Parts: sequence; structure tokens; C-alpha cells
Amino acid sequence: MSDSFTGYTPANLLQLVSPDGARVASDTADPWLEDVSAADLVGLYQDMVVVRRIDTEATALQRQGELGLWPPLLGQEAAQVGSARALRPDDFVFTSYRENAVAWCRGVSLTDIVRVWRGNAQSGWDPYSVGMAAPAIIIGAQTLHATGWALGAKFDGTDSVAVAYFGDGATSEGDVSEALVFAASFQAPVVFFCQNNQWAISEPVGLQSRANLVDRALGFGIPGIRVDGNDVLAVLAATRIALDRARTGGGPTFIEAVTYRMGPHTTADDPTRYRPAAELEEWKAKDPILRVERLLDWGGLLTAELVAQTTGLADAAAAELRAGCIGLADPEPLTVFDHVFATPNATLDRQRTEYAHYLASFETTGGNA
Amino acid sequence: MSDSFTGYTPANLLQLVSPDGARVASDTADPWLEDVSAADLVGLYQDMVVVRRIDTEATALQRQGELGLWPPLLGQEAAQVGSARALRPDDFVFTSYRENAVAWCRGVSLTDIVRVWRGNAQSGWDPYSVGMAAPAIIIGAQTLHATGWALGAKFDGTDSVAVAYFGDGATSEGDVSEALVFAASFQAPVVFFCQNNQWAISEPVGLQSRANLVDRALGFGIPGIRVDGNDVLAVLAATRIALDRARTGGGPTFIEAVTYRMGPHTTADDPTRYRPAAELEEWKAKDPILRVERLLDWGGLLTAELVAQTTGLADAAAAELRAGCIGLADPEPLTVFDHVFATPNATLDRQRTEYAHYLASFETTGGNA
Amino acid sequence: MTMTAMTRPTASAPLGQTTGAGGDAREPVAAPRTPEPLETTTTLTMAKAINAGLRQAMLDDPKVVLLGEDIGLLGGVFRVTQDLLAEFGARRVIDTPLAESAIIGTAVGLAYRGYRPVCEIQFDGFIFPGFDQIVSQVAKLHYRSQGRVSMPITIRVPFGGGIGAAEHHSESPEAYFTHTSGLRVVAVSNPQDAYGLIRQAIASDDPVLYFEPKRRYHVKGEVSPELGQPMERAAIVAAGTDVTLLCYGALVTTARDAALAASDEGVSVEVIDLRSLSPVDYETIEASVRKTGRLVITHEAARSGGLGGEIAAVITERCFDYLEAAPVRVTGFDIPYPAAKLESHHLPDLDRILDGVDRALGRRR
Amino acid sequence: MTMTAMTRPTASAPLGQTTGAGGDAREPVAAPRTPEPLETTTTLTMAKAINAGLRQAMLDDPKVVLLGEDIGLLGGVFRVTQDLLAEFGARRVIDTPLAESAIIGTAVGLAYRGYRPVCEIQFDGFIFPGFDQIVSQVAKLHYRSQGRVSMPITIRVPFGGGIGAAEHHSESPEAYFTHTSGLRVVAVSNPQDAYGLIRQAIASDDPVLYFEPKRRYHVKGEVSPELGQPMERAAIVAAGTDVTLLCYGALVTTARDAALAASDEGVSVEVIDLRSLSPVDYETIEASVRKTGRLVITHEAARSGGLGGEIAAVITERCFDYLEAAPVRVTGFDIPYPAAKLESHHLPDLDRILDGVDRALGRRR
Ligand SMILES: Cc1ncc(C[n+]2csc(CCOP(=O)(O)OP(=O)(O)O)c2C)c(N)n1
Ligand SMILES: Cc1ncc(C[n+]2csc(CCOP(=O)(O)OP(=O)(O)O)c2C)c(N)n1
Ligand SMILES: [Mg+2]
Ligand SMILES: [Mg+2]
Repeated sequence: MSDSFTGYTPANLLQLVSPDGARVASDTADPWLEDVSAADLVGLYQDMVVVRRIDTEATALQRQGELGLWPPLLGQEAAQVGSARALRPDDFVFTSYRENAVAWCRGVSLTDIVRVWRGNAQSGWDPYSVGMAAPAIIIGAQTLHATGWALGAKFDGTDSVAVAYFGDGATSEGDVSEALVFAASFQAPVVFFCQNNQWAISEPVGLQSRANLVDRALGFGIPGIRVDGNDVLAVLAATRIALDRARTGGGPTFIEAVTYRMGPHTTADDPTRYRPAAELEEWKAKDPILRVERLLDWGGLLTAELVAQTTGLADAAAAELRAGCIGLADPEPLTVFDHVFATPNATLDRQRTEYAHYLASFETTGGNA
Repeated sequence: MSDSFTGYTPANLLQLVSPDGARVASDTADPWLEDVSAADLVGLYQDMVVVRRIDTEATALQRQGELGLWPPLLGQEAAQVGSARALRPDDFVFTSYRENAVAWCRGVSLTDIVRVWRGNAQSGWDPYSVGMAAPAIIIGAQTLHATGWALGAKFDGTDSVAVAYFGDGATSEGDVSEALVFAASFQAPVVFFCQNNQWAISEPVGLQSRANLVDRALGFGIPGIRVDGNDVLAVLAATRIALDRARTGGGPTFIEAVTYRMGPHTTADDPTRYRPAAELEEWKAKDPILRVERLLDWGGLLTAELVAQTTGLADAAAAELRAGCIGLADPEPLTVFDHVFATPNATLDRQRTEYAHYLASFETTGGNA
Repeated sequence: MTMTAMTRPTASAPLGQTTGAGGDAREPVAAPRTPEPLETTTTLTMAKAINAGLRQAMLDDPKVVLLGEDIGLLGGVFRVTQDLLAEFGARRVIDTPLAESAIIGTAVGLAYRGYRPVCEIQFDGFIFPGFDQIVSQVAKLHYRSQGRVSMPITIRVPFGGGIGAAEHHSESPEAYFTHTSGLRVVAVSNPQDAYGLIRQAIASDDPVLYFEPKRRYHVKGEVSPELGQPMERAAIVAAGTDVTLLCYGALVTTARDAALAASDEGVSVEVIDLRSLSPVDYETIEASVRKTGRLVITHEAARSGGLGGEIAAVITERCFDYLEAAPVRVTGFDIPYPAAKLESHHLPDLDRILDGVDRALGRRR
Repeated sequence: MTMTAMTRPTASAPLGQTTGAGGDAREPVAAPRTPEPLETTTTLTMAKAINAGLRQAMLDDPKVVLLGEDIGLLGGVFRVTQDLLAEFGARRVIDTPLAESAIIGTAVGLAYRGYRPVCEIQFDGFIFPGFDQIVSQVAKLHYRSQGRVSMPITIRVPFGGGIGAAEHHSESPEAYFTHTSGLRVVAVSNPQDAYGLIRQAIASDDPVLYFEPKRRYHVKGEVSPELGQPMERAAIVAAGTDVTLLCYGALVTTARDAALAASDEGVSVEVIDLRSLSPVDYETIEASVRKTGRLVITHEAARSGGLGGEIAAVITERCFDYLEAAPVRVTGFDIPYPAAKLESHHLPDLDRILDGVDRALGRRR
């Protein structure tokens, strides 16, 4: 069951940059990167630095009480940036809650990214203007949505592709398996992008599966690529391979991006309760940003100027995020009734009227009774 | 991903008797049949003939209005008899609706088998006295129950095994995939016995999966065996291999028994609407009973005496089934309230009392108003 | 003699796997019949009326696609989608793999992409594997996305008992959905409404659960090619002055029969077919109850937590001073759906409804 | 310069996969604390009280096993199962893969084998993927098997809002279960009941949905090592004569506060904590309503189809002549649970409950 298209067995990992920054040759993957210029690589690097800075800032905002919760992506920058930067605007992305770097790459505004976590709304952005659905918190549910969207894109005769992002834990949910069944059966142009960050809250991936996650897809008749998720170039190449297959009628691909959640599950979590400290140390050596820096350095691109410019970009993003977050106005009470339905609904309209009446009674009488 | 334990690749089929009745040697499987005597083979043959006769009789009873519905197993006799005869009494079987031959082998009375289809009860037998659960009509649900039971058997320190029977269509349900996840993770002593009879009502197996179904399990880290489901010896051997693995701490096995539903989905179905006639003809040549007969004949065992004796057994079973079916007394009205709860329930008890009162009013007044 | 001794060498013949991948039309085994035209008023069974409504919706809007198990060549186990595959092809009449969560979840994705999916759930009891996608996605996505994403999904569910079926094949799960904010729920009772409401449901920008009373599939009626009354309005199917009797789905026929029987005894029963179970058309019910002062509600679903209690509560809130007796419920019991031979003791029938009318009139306790 | 030009040969280092198979205990990262003993009356938070009840049930019966996501080393996201892994080991405190249908379905199999599984659903909104197994298997198997198979399964569900959480983390799905025949449903409101009822739920031979009001997890109270009142009885938590106020879960505290506030205005409110949502203890409610003639019911769940309507209907049926006004409902609206900054406008609070009391008294409309 080797993936004949890419020419390596799924148990092996596609890696194009080793942890020490060395570029690893790959006959099958390298052709997919031929157009990637030094400027492009710098762009990927800057994306990664910026999203890490956003992550830090959002975590700080949570600590300061400005956000209710934040799910950090620390450690997963390469997996998210490398895949999202492979996409076209007309592709459509269906994610879970942790894909803030994907949102960044899709052009979601920073304020829209934090809107949910400040508690102002259940979702932040217009899915159609950025090609990214409202995030799904019910684990795995979005993989079916991506499959359905892909089916529609195929019916429409386009070569747009749907990408479903989900975690290692999600692979245990029935919905994800059903999505693989449907995608295979209909040869839907969808990419299943699994960030195997080794943990689902406190549960290690070994509890979810004894086989590599990429093997899961093969059993459903879907080709897989197991990629070093901390290697932004390998992720970019793998995603391009999968997208191309989808665009050219080759159907779905499953990508297992092997990465690591370096932070807590969310700001509400304390990983020291369940995670051996040594494991984190081991993975710090494989830090995705460190790796791009080493690669850039090896190519003579990591100049002091670049570093300063990048820090500037990151600081600007952090400032924008903070200002946008704090500047968010509280929603108006009666908006609680908005958008339940697209068409009028007598029962709900009556509840709204009653509640408006009730609220108004405070204004006139200054309180109850 | 070959199954190193049995020594053949899952894409290949384990076959020990060819359609023309020839015994095919297998280094890996033959040792599992060393104790199978001629008498045992005759026993398997007689089981198969009897269950086919039961099937015919039940279909006739349905046509005559004595049963509401009947799901024939025609064509699947070897898959069910071969697997069920490999079990021990302390094993526990979780099935769907079509496993009437399994029920027969577990010792379920013929009357209990038809009780459900006559509409007298939602299930027929005491699961604990025969080691077979109430059938699950919700497709795939029972695979999780088998996994849970197996986990309990493991906790209890026994070497009893749970067997889940399900169809090719069922493999698409999320529950079946989740069962594979749990069984693999906990190394539960469970055998997933999939009867791939090529059809799920009107849908061919190719709609459910582009890969062989046995590959599904491999992707979850569960070893698989693809067996000729119309070859009773191969099914027996495969099931013994899987059971032994489970008993000795080796965890779950997935068996794909490749067979064919020669009849309609149920007596309510008309397969001519969706199934090419030629396909049925092709499979008739692989008829599981024909095959055992040829094997017996080749060994000189298919005497006229044996045939007559077997027909006698089958006729007796059919007569017993018919008598048992027709003899079933209608349930008492108020039993509709029985066994909703194991403990008293005030709301329900009140409804029962009211309804008893209501029914009694007819007896006294001779009708309403 | 052991079996291994019987070995005779021969080539192992691998069995073929039936092909037939999703999305690729299989050849019809029998020639499809010409689809029912519906240009003038025609007599149709309810199943055929829904079929005609589906067909019209598909002709009207190329974004309407059907998804479900066995809906293609077989035309559904109740033949409601019969011949539509032949007319519209496998990209619009999609036989799906056997997985309800995926049927609904895929429809969500199709809706994201601008489609109007119509999902068929084969039987009432099989909707539960898809429950999460309905409750957490279909019902909530318009709200969650602040109105940016629409979910014009119709979910067709044959429901109810009375056909002597096996377990999970006779259930009435509507109250789970009427308690779910963001869903519309309708139940049809006759061919004309079945036709009009399936078209209205598909045209609705909100998700609609569309319940089909399976024991009435073969009842015939006149069907005109009109949309009829708006989906959310109840219909007074028999006028009366003494008692208001609410019903929906299969029990509408039973309720009308009960009203006839009652009239023989001089009791005038106003029968209202709810049609829309969410939202309920309280305006129509209130007007009736203000007139009659007495309310009976009947449904097959279990009493506790059923729609009857909700309506009783609302009408008590809104018409307390008009009610001369407490609203009466004539419903299924709080039991799992029983075996076929016992179902007549669970399902409300004419006598039980008349008994309810009597109780509402204070004639019995 | 293209990236391929930057190639420098080196060995590809495959990344390791973290191990940790199910059923094999991982080493605790921090030393477990000594479990709370409960031999005499002690002050505990509700979370700790449930923990103590679970522990006692596990000590009493070796067939009690816990299953859920993150319940082992982490002790659950609310720490309700804290330290139980260390005390009872990985065969009795089972961290499961991330799949709710499998958690429930595996419990069904364990029950078949004679176990008493206690499942933890991490948050209310995550129960729906397991809905089918609950409704079609857990609830029905005793009936389907004609009483031969018991399903002594307890399903723990942290429920309700008020904690400023993200979507799907604040829901009140209890009415889906109170409409499901074959299930018992309880909701606890204080540490003592939490302790007694978890033990009773686990000891019950029927399946029990056990709802834990997550915003009260950290509220402390005295807990004695007793089982307390039977699970199916309601509790009068404040005696009164003018209005009966029904509540459960987190709103019991709010209702008591409202009763206090009302008493300042001379209105005497009898507050009843339902405890059991199915079956409802109508005897206690009826006695109260016969006395007060007025009924207010409050819950966080959406109004339509919520438990309040059912109780209003039953009480209207049984106490029609005693009621001086229609029962009043003070509930969440018929909306998906809103964003955190809006939840105070959805959840009943002291003022809205007082408003409801006023309406029941005919003081406002
Ligand atoms: C259906 C469902 N069950 C449980 C949860 C609670 N939960 C939130 S995140 C999470 C772990 C997810 O792990 P993984 O899929 O690996 O994604 P990661 O958090 O690592 O990005 C769990 C159990 C949920 N959101 N939805
Ligand atoms: C959850 C659920 N969905 C749909 C059905 C309706 N249904 C009954 S049998 C069947 C086909 C099952 O096919 P398969 O698993 O291959 O078993 P077989 O009938 O071939 O033995 C379907 C769709 C059901 N019983 N349960
Ligand atoms: Mg993870
Ligand atoms: Mg089949």
C-alpha cells in the first residue's frame, strides 16, 4: 500500500528540511517547489513569525481578562502556514478552533479572529469573502462539510478544492471516517489535512490509534502522505501534490502532518498534569520556526535586516490584534434573537417582542417590581 | 500491510475449497482444521442445509401472512455456519437481523427466531442462555456493543471472545469505525465478522468502498483476513485463527467473508429493480452448499443415505418452525408497558393504570360512548 | 479422515467485487417509467405527490439535489424518488453510502456551496446517527455564522407506526426537532399538502424537517400543481364548535373520522391539521379554542415531552380564561415503540380520541 | 535562487509518535493527592462531592467502571474524576479515544457483560454524537430484550451556561432525554444531592442521565455520607404559600434568591428543586400547587419543547380547578445558545424569575 504517486511508503515521513536546517532532496516532492523563490521562503518565514506573535499576544490578552479563552497553535506554524499558502482563493477551508494561522493566511482580519474568543459572536468572519467556513468545535464534524462542498465544486465543473483541517484526536470520531467513505466513493476533490500534534487535550495519539494515522485513509482507498509537519516546505509540497490530484480529478488525499502542540490545549489547560516535561524538550529541538531560520541562514538569507523587519511585522500585528480586540463593542441585547432563521418565525418573534418589552420596563421603572 | 500471522496478503482470498469442490491446500490455514473429522464436515453440511430450509420455510410463512417480514440468508450459509461453529458457548455474539444461521448454531429455538418477525416481541431469546445478544437493526451499532463486552471479558480475566456480525453496508457507519478505534486501542478480544454479501439493499459494495473492506481494518491497526465466505472450511479456519488471537491476548481481528446475498434484501424487496440477472447466475455457481456437497462427494461421503437423512432433518426443522410460528399466542395488551424500566416509574405506572381502566370500560359498557 | 487429507491442488479463484462507485450512474435494470406530469389537478397517492413535488423543485432549481440510501435505481424503499434518477441523473439523485451523519454533513457542505440538498432518511428510527449534524450544524449554522451562511436543507423522514414493522421503523421523533432552535418542522397528512409543502420546504432558506406519515403513503387524493397554504399555517379540516381537536400526520384521518363519529352523538368537533409543528400556528388554534373552550391534542409520539404538552402549555398561557377544561392529550405511551402485535395498543385510534373528546367535555375522567 | 537549489544532503529523521495505548496506565506526572475520605459530614465543592460519590460507588461495587475523554491523568476537564485513576487503575478509570458514540456503545457492551459503566460526556453539546446509542440502545434494550438485559449505565453530563464559554459548551439538552422512554434523568443542584444522587444513579438498574450544573461545580456545601432522599423525589427547598416555583440544576440557587427577594415584598414563594426530571415527582408539585394555585417553572433550555411545557401541561391536567392563573415559564429563548457576551440575555436570572412570579400573581402581563 505505498503511495505510488509520490513514491514513498506512508510509514516514512516526507521531510525536505531537517531539524538542523539542511535541505533534504526528494525526487518526488522537489518538482512541486520549483517555483518557490527566496522571497517566497521569506514570506513563509514571516507568516510563521507573525502567527506565533499573534498567538503570544492572544494568550496575553486572555491572561489579562480581555479574551475568555485562547487555543494556542504554538509549534504548529509550519503545518498551518505551509498548507494554507498552497491554496487558491477559490478553494474553501473547513477548520476546527486551532487554525488561526490558516485564518491569517486566508486573509481573515485579526479582529475577526479574536471576536469569538472575546465572546462577542459565535464566529468572526464572512466565510465567503475569505473562503473559510465558520470553525467547528464539534470535533470532526467539518470533515463532512468539506466533503459536501467538494462534491458541489465537482458538480459545478470547477477545479476548486475543499480542505478539511482536523486533529489527531478527531480521527476517532465516526464523522471523520464517514467523510473518508463519502470522499472516496464520490472521488470528491477534498484534502484531509490532519495535524497530528500528538495530543488531544490530555490524551496521547497512541490512545487514538496504534497505526500511523495516514494508514487510516489508505484503508478507505484514499492515498495518503505522511509529512513532517514542522517542515514548512515539506508541508507546502505535500499540500500542492494533494491539491493537484484533487483539481485534476484524482479525488481525495489524506495528509498526516506530524507536528507537536508545544503549548497547552487552551489557556484553560495545564499540560504539566499529564505531559512529561522531557517530551516537550525533545520537540523544542524540532521547532518549525527555528528550522526555517536555519534554512534561511544556510542560504545566507537570515540577515539582521530581515530579522528586524520581521519583528516589526509581528509587533504591528500584535498591536493591531490588541487594539481590535479591546475595541470590540459589546453586542446589543436584542441581537441575541438575530439570524436564528432566515425567514420570519412567529414563535421567536413573539419572544423577542416580549423580551424587548421586559428590557424596556427597566428603563422606564428603573428596575423590577 | 500483509497479515504476517496468516501469511497471505489481504487482497487475496483465503479459499480452502474451490467452487468445484476441490480442497485447496494452505500452509497457514490447514493446521487450524486438523481436528475437523468427516463427521464434523457432515455436521457443517447438515447445518447449512437445515438453515437454508428454515429460510425457505420462513419465506413461505411470510408469503402466507404468518410472518410480517423475513430477511433471507440464502447464499450466506457457509459464512454464518462456518464462523458460528468455531465459537465456544462462553463467547458472545452481537448480530444484525440476517444472522439466523448463527442463531441456529447458538442453539436459539426456531420459535424464538421467528418471534420478532411475527411481530410478537422485539427480540426472541434470552441472550445469556445462548450467548447471543438481541439483534441490532440500527446498522453497525452492535459492533460497539461487542467491543464493550470484549473489554469486560478481558477485565474479567477470561478468554471469552465477542464476535460482531455486520454487513458490507455497515462498514460505512461511523459506529463501525469507532468500534475499530476502540477495539484496537484497548486490544479488545473481539472478532469483527463482516459478511460482504455485495449488496446493502440496492447499493453495491463498490458504493461503500473502493478498497477491499478488509483493508479498512488494517488502517486502524487491526489485522484482517479476507476469506471466501462461500467456503465453509475457509470461514471456519479464519474464525478459529481470529478467535485464537483474541483468546491469547492478541486483540481484535477483522474478517471479510466474501459472499453473496442470493435472495432479496427482505421479503419486502424486489432485487430485479436494481440487480443484473447475470450477476446472480454467476454467484449461483459458487453456491456454498453445492460446494460442500462436491467436497463430500469427492471424499465419497455424499451418500444417498446422507442426503435423505439431511432432508429429513431439514424437513423436521421446517415443520417445527411452522408449528412454533403459528402456535405463538398474541401478547396481552397490557404487556405493552412491561420492561420499559427495571424499577417502578410513577409516570408510566399511571399510564398503565389509565389504559387498563380504559380497556376495562369496553368490557363493562361494550364500547365507547 | 481429516479435512487436510482431502486436499486436491487447484488454483484459488479470487471472487470478484461488485463495482459501482458513487456518482456513476448504474444502468437501470428495468426501463424507467415516464415521470408523472403535474400540469393539472390529478389523483395521486401521497408517495406520488411527494415524487411530483420533488420533480418540480428539481426542474425549477438546478441547485436542488437529492441524497439518501437506495433513492436511485430503487427509487427509495417507499418509491418516493422513483424515476428521478433516470430523469435527472446520478449527480442530482445521489445514492449515498450507508451513513446518516454523512448524509446530513455532506448536505451541510453542499449548502455552503450554494446547493439545496434534500436528504432522505430511510425510516424515522435511523435519523439518530445523524442527530448531531442536524442539531449542532444544520440548525445552528445560520446563527453561528451571523446570517452569512444559509442552510436550505430539507430532511425527509417517513415517520409513525401502524404498518406492522420491526423496531426502529415506526417512531415519531418530531419533538426532538421542535425543541431544537433553528429548525422548521412540518408533517403532511394528504397528497395535496405533501406536494405543496415539499416544494415550500425545498424553497425555504431555513432547514426543514419534513415528516411523511408512512402508513398514508398509498392513500390517494386530488393534487393541483399549486403550492397551497403557506407552510407555517395550520388548516381547519373540519369546522366545529364544541371541542378543538389538534392532529398531524397520519392521525389527521383518524381525527376526522372521530369528528364524524362525534357528530353522530351531537358533539361538534373542530379538527385542525397542524401542518407546521415548528413554529406552531397558534393564531389559528387560539381562535378555535376561544370559540370551543376545549382542546384535545393527539399524536403517536410518547406523551411526556411530546408536542402535545407544549401546545397545551402555550394555549393555557394564552387562553386561560377561555378554557373550560384542561387540554387533553391522546398520545402514544411513554414506552419504546412496541412489537407489531401490540402497536394498536400504543397508537391513538378513533376510540381513544373519542374518549379524549369526552374527557375534554367533562363526560368522563 | 529556487528552493531546490538549496538542497544539502542529510538523513531524513523520522519523527517519533507518542505512545500510550488504551488500558495501559501512564505514569502520573505529578503525585496524586490522597483521595477525599467521606466518613463524616464534610464541606465539599459540588465537583468534589461527585468525586467522593464516584469513589464510594467504585469501592462498593467492583463492576463500576468509568469511561470518558480525559478522565484519567487529567481527572476530567472539571476535575470530577481527579485521583480516581491513581486509586483504581486504568481498568476502572478508562481514558477513551475521542468518540462519544463509542463511549456509550462500549458501555452498552460492558453492561451486557454485567458491568455498571459510568460515562462522562465532556460538555453538554458533545452528547449528540452519542445520541443514537443513547436513544436506540441504552434506553430501549431492557424493553427490546423483554427485561432480560439490564442497562445500569450512568451518563454524566456537565450542563448549562453562565460560564462565558464557547459554543456547544453551555447547552441544556435534558428535554431530549426526558422525551425518551426508558431513561431516567436527574439534575443536581448542591453538593449533598450531587453525592447522594450519583451513588443512587450508579446503583440504579435503569440507565440514568445525570446532569451536573457546571457553573455550580465550585460552590461548597456540607456533605454527609448518606444517600439522601430517593432519586425520584423532588425537594421543597423553601416553603411558601403564594406561588410554587419549580427549578433544577444551576437555577435552584437563583430561584431561592428570587424567593428571598419576593419575601421582602411580602410574596411567599415555595421553591421546589425537581431533582428528578424523568420521572417528575408530580405528587410533590401537585400538593404545592393545590396550596398556592400558581405555578412558575424556570429552566435554561429553550422554551418550546422544554420540560416546563410538559410540567405545565400535566399540572393543568391534574390541578385545573386549583389553578388561579396559567402556569408561567421563565426559560431560555428558542435560540441556539448565544455568544458569551449575550448569555445573560438568554439565561433566566433573578429579575426574570421575579417577573415570572409577578405574572403568575397577575401583577403584570
Ligand atoms: C464531539 C466533541 N467531543 C469532545 C470535544 C472536547 N474537545 C475539544 S478539543 C478536544 C481534543 C481534540 O484533539 P485533536 O483532534 O487532536 O485536536 P487538537 O486540540 O490537538 O488541535 C476535545 C476532546 C469536542 N469539542 N467535541
Ligand atoms: C442506521 C440505519 N440506517 C439505515 C437502515 C436501513 N437498512 C436496513 S438494512 C440496510 C442495508 C444493510 O446492508 P449490509 O450492512 O450490507 O447488510 P445486509 O443487509 O447485506 O446483510 C439498510 C440501509 C438501518 N437499519 N439502520
Ligand atoms: Mg491533537
Ligand atoms: Mg450486505
